[in-house]
Amino acid sequence: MQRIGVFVCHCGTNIAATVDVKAVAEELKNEPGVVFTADYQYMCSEAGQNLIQDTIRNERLTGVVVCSCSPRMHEATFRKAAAKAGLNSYMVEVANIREQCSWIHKDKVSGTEKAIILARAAIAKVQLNAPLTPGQTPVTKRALVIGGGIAGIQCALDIADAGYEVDIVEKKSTIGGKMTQIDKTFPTLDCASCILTPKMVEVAQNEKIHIYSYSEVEAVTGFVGNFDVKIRKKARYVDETKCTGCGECTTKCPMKKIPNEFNMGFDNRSAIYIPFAQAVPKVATIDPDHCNMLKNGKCGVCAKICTANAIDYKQQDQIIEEKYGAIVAATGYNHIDVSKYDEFAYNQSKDVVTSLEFERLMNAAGPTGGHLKRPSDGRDPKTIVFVQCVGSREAPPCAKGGKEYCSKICCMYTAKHAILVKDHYPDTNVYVFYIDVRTPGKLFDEFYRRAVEQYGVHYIKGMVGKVAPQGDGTLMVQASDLIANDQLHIKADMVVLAAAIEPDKSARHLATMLTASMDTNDFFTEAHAKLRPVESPTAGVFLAGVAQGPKDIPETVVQAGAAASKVIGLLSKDQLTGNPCVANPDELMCNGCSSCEKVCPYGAITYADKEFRQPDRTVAIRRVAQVNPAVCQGCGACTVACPSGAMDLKGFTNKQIMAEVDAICR
Amino acid sequence: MHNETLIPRIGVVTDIRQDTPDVKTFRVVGTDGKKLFEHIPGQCAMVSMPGVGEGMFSITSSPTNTEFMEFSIKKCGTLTSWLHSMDVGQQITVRGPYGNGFPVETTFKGKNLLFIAGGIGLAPLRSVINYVRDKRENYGSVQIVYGSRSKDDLVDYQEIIDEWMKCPDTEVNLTIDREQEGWDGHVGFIPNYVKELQPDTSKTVVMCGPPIMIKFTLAGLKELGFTDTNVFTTMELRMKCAIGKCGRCNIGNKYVCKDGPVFSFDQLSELPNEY
Amino acid sequence: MQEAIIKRAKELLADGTVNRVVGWKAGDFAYDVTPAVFTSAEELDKDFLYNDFCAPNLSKYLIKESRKEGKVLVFLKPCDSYSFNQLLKEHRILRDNVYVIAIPCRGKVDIGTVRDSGIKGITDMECDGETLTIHTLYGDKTMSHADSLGDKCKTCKTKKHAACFDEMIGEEGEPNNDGKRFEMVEKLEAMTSEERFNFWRNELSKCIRCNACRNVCPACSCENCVFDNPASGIQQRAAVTSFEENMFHLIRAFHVAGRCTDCGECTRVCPQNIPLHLLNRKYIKDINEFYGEYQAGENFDERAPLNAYTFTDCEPDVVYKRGGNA
Amino acid sequence: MYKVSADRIDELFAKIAAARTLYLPVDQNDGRAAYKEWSQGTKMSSQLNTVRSAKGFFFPQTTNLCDFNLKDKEIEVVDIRDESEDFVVFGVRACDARSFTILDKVFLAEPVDSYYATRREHGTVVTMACTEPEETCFCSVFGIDATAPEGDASCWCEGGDLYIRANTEKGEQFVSLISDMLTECDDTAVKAQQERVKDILSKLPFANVSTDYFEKNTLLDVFNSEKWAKLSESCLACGTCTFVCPTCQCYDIKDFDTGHGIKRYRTWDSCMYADFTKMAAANSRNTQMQRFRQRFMHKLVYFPDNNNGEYGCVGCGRCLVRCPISMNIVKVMKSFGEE
Amino acid sequence: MSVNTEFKPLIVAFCCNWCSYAGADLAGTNRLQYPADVKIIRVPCSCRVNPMFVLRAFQRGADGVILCGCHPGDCHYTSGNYFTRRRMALLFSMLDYMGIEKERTRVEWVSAAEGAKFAKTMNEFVETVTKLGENRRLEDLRCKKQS
Repeated sequence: MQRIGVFVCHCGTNIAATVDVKAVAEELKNEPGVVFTADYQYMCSEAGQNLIQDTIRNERLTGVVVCSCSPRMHEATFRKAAAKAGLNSYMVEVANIREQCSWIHKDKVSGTEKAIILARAAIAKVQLNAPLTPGQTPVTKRALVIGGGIAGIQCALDIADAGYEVDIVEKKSTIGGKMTQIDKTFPTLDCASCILTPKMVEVAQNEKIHIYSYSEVEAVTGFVGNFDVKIRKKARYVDETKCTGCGECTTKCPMKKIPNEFNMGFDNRSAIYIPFAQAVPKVATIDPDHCNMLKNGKCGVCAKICTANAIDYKQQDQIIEEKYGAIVAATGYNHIDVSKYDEFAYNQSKDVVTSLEFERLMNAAGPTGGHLKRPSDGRDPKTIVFVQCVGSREAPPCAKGGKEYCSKICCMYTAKHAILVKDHYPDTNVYVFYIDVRTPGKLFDEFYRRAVEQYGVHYIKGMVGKVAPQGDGTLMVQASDLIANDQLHIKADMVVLAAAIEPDKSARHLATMLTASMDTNDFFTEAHAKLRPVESPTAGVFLAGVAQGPKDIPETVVQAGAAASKVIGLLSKDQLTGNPCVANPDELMCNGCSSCEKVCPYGAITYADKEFRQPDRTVAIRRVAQVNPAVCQGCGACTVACPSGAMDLKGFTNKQIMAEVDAICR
Repeated sequence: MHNETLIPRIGVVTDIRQDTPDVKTFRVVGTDGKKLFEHIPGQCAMVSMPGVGEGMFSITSSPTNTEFMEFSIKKCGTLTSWLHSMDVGQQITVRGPYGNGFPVETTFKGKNLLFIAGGIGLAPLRSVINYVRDKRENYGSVQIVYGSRSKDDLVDYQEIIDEWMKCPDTEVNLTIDREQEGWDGHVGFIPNYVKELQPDTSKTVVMCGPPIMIKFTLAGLKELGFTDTNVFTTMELRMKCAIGKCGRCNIGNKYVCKDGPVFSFDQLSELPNEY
Repeated sequence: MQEAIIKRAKELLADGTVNRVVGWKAGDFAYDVTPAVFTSAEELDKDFLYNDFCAPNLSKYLIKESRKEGKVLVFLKPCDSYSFNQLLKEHRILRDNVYVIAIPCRGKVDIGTVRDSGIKGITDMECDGETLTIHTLYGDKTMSHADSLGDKCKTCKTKKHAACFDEMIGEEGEPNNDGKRFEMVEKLEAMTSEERFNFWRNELSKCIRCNACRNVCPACSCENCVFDNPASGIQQRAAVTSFEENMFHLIRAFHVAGRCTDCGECTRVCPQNIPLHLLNRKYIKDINEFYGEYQAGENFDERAPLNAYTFTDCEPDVVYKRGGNA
Repeated sequence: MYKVSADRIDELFAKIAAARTLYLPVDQNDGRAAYKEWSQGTKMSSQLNTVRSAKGFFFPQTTNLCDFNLKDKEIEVVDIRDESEDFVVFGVRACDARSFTILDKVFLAEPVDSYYATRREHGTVVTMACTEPEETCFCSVFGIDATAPEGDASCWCEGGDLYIRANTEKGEQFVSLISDMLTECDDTAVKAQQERVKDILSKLPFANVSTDYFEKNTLLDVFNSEKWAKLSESCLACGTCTFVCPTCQCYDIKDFDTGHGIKRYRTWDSCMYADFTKMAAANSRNTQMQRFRQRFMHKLVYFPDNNNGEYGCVGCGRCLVRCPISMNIVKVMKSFGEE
Repeated sequence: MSVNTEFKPLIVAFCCNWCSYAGADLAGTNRLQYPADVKIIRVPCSCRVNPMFVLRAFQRGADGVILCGCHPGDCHYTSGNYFTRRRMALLFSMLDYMGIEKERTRVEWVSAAEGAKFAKTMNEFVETVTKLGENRRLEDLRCKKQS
């Protein structure tokens, strides 16, 4: 039984006009546990707060009910006041008799009656309140950025700039990501490398940043402020600390016929390779699938010629364990595989390319030295057809691997491609087939209009039905023009497919490790679509770049910066103060069925096999749920998912809510 | 209309004494200020707060007290927590008395008595000890061995010092489990202490305490030469109806609430070991 | 079938794969079959039974049995296999300690159904395929096998096992898609609200809260049921009012919603013949209609419908929009 | 002995019901029988027995013992008991009739349970002799004669007539209620029926189940038998057997807070339930084996020990029919008898 | 006592802390009237509402129960109201199936900005329940107010 004090606020006339506050205070004297009631002009005033504090001390109150305005207004005020008088903050409840009573009712009789009932509910709840203390957890002042593309790079730089250590884990042998493969950027047409590579160098030179290239996250445990991460540093058979990146080995390596991924397979690389000249770290990597020495033990050329003595065929994968306070997922994207779209003949003709492939064909550092040639025969294409929305905005069931969403960047990069082609080769006929042209963005629509108006690119609203390779090496494009309501047959030399983009396949596994939620398309879900767009629902996990949803480079950089600022905000704290109203499982009741875990949006619930002393003195091992109070946000979804009622929510327990129901219905 | 034992009477709590950190003693009288009913030492009553629960508790005051009844209650569950949060003046409900009680007018009469209690186990013995004190001439020597975890956990410590120790032909042996500042008495567990004390086997023993204490003390007493017939205990009070009907508290064919709670160990030896 | 099962059980006992067998034990009459644990070939020969009367679902026993020393062999009928898989999914059974043999089922004779048809003093029964011969104190009677089935078998959902077994004896069956499973639910849905209310009041007022439905239910596998737990706030021993009668069955059905495999044991064991499965089936039907076909226990990885959602789920007002009778 | 033509039974019931509330077994919509209050048009069931026993007339599943009103620190105890009306339970079988004498030994023992006692005083039990026993019947094992049921008055249905005999004063009163419909007669027809049925009874599968074991062995021998583990292993710990049992009388006492007062209830409970003996501190019967053993020890050992050898079972066979896993007292008795 | 027998329903409204409770506050701030019969219980999220609470309210004498939460997609906890949506759709359907008037139960999504919607919803709901009259099919007579 508590000793409860009830304080009824007049709020000037805001409450007192419709609620007989004196009658309320008088009536509540009869409630069980109530030892004191009072009414006062303004409870939130200093004098009002003093009244509460004095009464707590004088009447040895164990619980306080304030009948006043909405708890959203002054709950914190009254809780602080109580705490000053030595009463646990969570022993205070507010009955909302202003917003939800006096302001909405005119009749004083019913207003007073309702105020009494609302107060009774609060009293019934306080009867069952227990003191709660927010947990404190320390913060490891180090961040992990997963993915070394432009998102990861920007994010790491910003975090490092604030003075915190950052590690970047990049799966490839160099950071840089997709942007390294891009020629020019829209709508300014400045050179992607020129703006990216200085940032890559900056990362390499920043003392606060450590790059784990050719590495992957192996396991993540822990929670906000205290993640324990295992990173697998894959064997590259080259000692990073010794390799000077001179590239001598790559020229001497006898295995030279390996399709070069960086150039989308348009040329070849050797078994030991550096992806491109500006790679960071600029260190050679041996491709174990093609190296003769690693496969058959024969060769060893690279080791012989390496003056730095950096080659190490015996190198093993290394597991690095590190602690982090925050993690940023910036795992990026890939283009979908378009080979299932038979109608576009991607598998049949080398001259049907994806836009990223086209990007390499246009790039000065690319396989053709920037001179656009047909991949099949090296001739200059005279007619190029661009097909938009290949795999984007598809209607379910998306059997060919397409996506329901808009990939967002294709309209703009296609306009860029069209302009670049027309700019370099003005006599080329360029057609763009589109469903809609979407150009929201600064200078985007102007850019698109330039393509149409200035460069004379043929934009045709319509669908390409079929691309048929012809005997003469051309491609017959059959399409419909929806505006002219016409069937078109275009004899093209090249067809460029704007393939949809999708999250990197590694993201799904990573999300599981991070207990971060994903949508049905495997994009990471944000904590709140509008208000918390760079945070994952899992505390301490942040999102940057296309991993969260399709976006272009500036948007990615914006989000990376935003994620960085969130990380900095987190790392700047020495201690994290939790919300004490968290889920609280009763181990004795728990079945370990995993229902709660399934509905927890934060990954706050884990399971442990625990020993229980049975009543017959034997010991039984049972799987039971455990809630990490630092991660739980207190929504209560788990409490209802739990069939045995083992899971309860502190501050809003089953019994408390039922007591409120009972009091209201009494 | 028949009298109905299941319908309780109202008791008023007139005094609350904090005995140990988790034991309080409640003084209860009827609404008319008089004792609710008469009882035999060792008998129990069902104490309840409607809506909270009902539980069986030993009446720890002696029947010789003509003014009130007392219950010493350890805080261990919902009801007891509630009772511990009461203020003086609170009403509760009481029904009883239930159980057989100690054979104070038959078997015990004229005997030398040895009381052994551990922790809250003193509560049911307090009634019989005080009864014997008040009718001192009817009984032989009295020896009380009482132990607890610590000095603070000794129930009725003040009464023991002020009254029991001063009583003629009464020996009080106190012990606590571990050394403690401000304690210059015996330290050690009850079973060992009893063996050290070497009580005379002619004594009739009344024992109450946690099962583990009972088990080892009984073994010790037997080593010393005591027989089951001369050792009595009072069983844990795990009943609901208290009138031998609800089917809960039986040990074999005996109902603790009706046939007990006081049993001699020779009676228990014929019953299943289900307690 | 019984011979093959016993033979295989003996082999697995003999080669040490398992150290005991959970199966059905013969009773005094043909019909009073008791689930039992067998530990030797002799016991199997003496008492093991598998016939048209072995209705009890053995899967729930494995919660305890799989936590004992050594591996246990269990025989699962198609419908039991879903319960088993669901329990696995909820981590209630330790799979490594169980050896599962799937066995076929053609529907079990329900003694309640036979008795309720007015046949008294049943001392023995035998079934040759389609006809059940019933020996009674008052002469022999016959009944068709189909008529003698319990509710759970008359509307059997499938004769195909969930993929959870180590081996199979006999032929795998097929799912039953005759649509009859939801006939009674549909009939109730077509009634007026008041008729439904009266139907359920009439049924649930018979409840004696013996907990047979709960205790036999493989989905009701809680360590401590909310109705037994004073801390739950809804502890209830016996229903005093009609509300309490409703409350128990409503909450029980809700707690097993999306987890109930429709094994029908609740109705089979109800001493008062309350068609409890109609509550569970209503949830199954609603889940199928609202969120897509779902069979609890069928797919090990699939999320239970109440632990999942889609952005486009129907709103709760589907209940009013669906119309129906007021 | 009196008789009345069975054709006039509706008239007879109407007559009884005019004077007393009349309960009798009635077929429900699912074909199973339950005791219901008679009203015009109610037909008596032809089933051998009801699913639930008749004990609920005297020991209902829930009883409101008393109410409490709380205000501040004060408690008001409200005795809500009232003098119940007279009623007749018609068509009780011999087994259930015997169960009342067993329950009497519990509830009428000091201190008398006034709720039960009042109901007993106001209830008249009119029994009906069995003619078509079921295979699950074994009342004869406990010395019950199904052809000569006890009760305040006994009835036989034979050859289109209903024969009635009063056994007690209450039975006489009952007969006097309907005396104008009755004609006095001899017991020839009844005797013939009894002979016929006794023959059937003697051939019942369980007619010769033996209780010897429990008479020849001590309480501790039975208690400590290793058989309990095997017998109890498949028990679901439900309360079906206890709740259909005419002699099970375990109960629980629980308070219900209505929001404006506390109602205290006594409800049926089952010793088979896992939490039956669970208390704040401990549980004396922790395993299902212990609880299973308790139920059968109580019926076959403890109760007879305390009641001059009378068993706490009447052989009605309800638990045999209703147990979800077909474990029952006969299997227990036979298992012990096997030695 | 007055002899006015006009039926005043008792409505229990569970409101999530982030959207609907704030929406209710906004209704108050804007002085939008709705009957005093509605009594609000604050919960962190609509997904905290256990079917037990809904039934409890009916047992204790409520004539209608309404849950309010953030609009789907706007849940403060990202997914809570999606679970609520499924749970309550099934629960209400079951109540309907058992012959409990379905109009006594309702779920409504009310954002923090929708004070007007909150008031409108409550006015409608009170009207609907008033028309239905007293809850008789899911009541516990013991808990009825003694008058």
